Amino acid sequence: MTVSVQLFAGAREAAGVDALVVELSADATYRDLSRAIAASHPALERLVAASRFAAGTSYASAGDLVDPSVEISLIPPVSGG
Amino acid sequence: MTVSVQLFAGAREAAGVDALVVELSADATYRDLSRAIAASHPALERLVAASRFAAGTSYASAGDLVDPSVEISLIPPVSGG
Amino acid sequence: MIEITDRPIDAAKMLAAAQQPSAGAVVLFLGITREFTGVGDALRQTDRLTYEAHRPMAEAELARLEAAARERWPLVACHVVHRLGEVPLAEASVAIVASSPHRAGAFEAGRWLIDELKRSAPIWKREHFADGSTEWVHPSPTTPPRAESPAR
Amino acid sequence: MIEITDRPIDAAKMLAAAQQPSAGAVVLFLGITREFTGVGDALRQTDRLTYEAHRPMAEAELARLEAAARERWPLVACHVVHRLGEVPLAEASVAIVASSPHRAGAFEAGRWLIDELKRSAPIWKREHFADGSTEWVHPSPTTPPRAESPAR
Repeated sequence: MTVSVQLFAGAREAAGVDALVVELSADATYRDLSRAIAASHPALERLVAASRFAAGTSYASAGDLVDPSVEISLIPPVSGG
Repeated sequence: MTVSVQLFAGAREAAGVDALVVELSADATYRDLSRAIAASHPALERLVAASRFAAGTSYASAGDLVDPSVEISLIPPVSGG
Repeated sequence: MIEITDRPIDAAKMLAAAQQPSAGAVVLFLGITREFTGVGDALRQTDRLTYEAHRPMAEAELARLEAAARERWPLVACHVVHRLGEVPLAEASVAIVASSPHRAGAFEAGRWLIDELKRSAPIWKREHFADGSTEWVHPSPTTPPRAESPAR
Repeated sequence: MIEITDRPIDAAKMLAAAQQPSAGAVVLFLGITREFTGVGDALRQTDRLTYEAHRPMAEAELARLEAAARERWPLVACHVVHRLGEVPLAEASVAIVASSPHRAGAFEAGRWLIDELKRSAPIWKREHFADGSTEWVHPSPTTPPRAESPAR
């Protein structure tokens, strides 16, 4: 499947784009997605390893299956407040 | 010695006066003052037992000698805030 | 800075004064007049509170608390104000603002200052209940130190 | 109530709204832009901060935090606001107000809300230093959960 991943903050800056398009197997988890991004975008490798993913408006767990029907976002370590 | 004791809040209300005049021996402590007030003003007996004294603008300890040259106040349990 | 005042407390002004660029966190506490105290059959409705103080001693005591808080936490602003006289429902009888580089200091100092003020400042509250009765509040010495007084 | 806004936060208005007669205590927290971070040779001067969020997710996350705080403490008012975009020195990027019958609830809820917001809300800060350089702040995962981020 093809998934689009929204980027924010330092991840967007490092990648130079607002979103990534990643090709994954149908049973891929967010852990697989993380590895795929690190492999295809070396500039994001360190930040992706420290990041979480969101599916829609909730955090996803690393072991969850990636659902391409919801908006997927890469959430690098947060610094609000 | 003769000391004047300022009253506040429920103590003033119970006594019906703004200040008490108490006769004490020259080496009296605040503990003695407390007992003298309880004996001479039964309406204050319970509240005085729960109160502290102030000498000027600081709390006095029960064992301190009463100094008639500073203003003495009876400080019933406080409820500011 | 400390203040005992007979007028309404301007909390917005205190807050603005505490927002200094050397601070990263501001905590403001207000103690306000609560309408209902107690529960069940003991529920009582308050119409207003009045406060009285041993004024020079209360000023000295609040200044001591400010100095102690500034020793303990790296505070930028520290302002403690207590109002005397009549305090209507929902209005503030006390306001404390503390600002510090990090939030822990501002929170801890604010909490410590109100706890200590309630323990030591020679200030007394009189309840004016909706039924017309009044009552000076003198918490029993058996009350645990951290327990809340009836109207806070 | 929660809000993500692009405009300055009106803390005085939030404070006034939290002063309800069923409350006895109000705690307001402001996180403001601090001018200097670090110490010694690592001291850096900030000119301003800018904030960015995953906006719908940040709104959802703040709403979850408000609901969780209301379950845990008997809050009267609970209002969490985060500002996005440019936040000049000494202005608030975040404001949290909690009011409750007793002060313990208001203090604890206020502290818990800012701690959790900093842990989970998808919001990012970008430092704009006085020397013209900029830097997105992504705290290292080795940072202990309660440690302070560089600019707070």
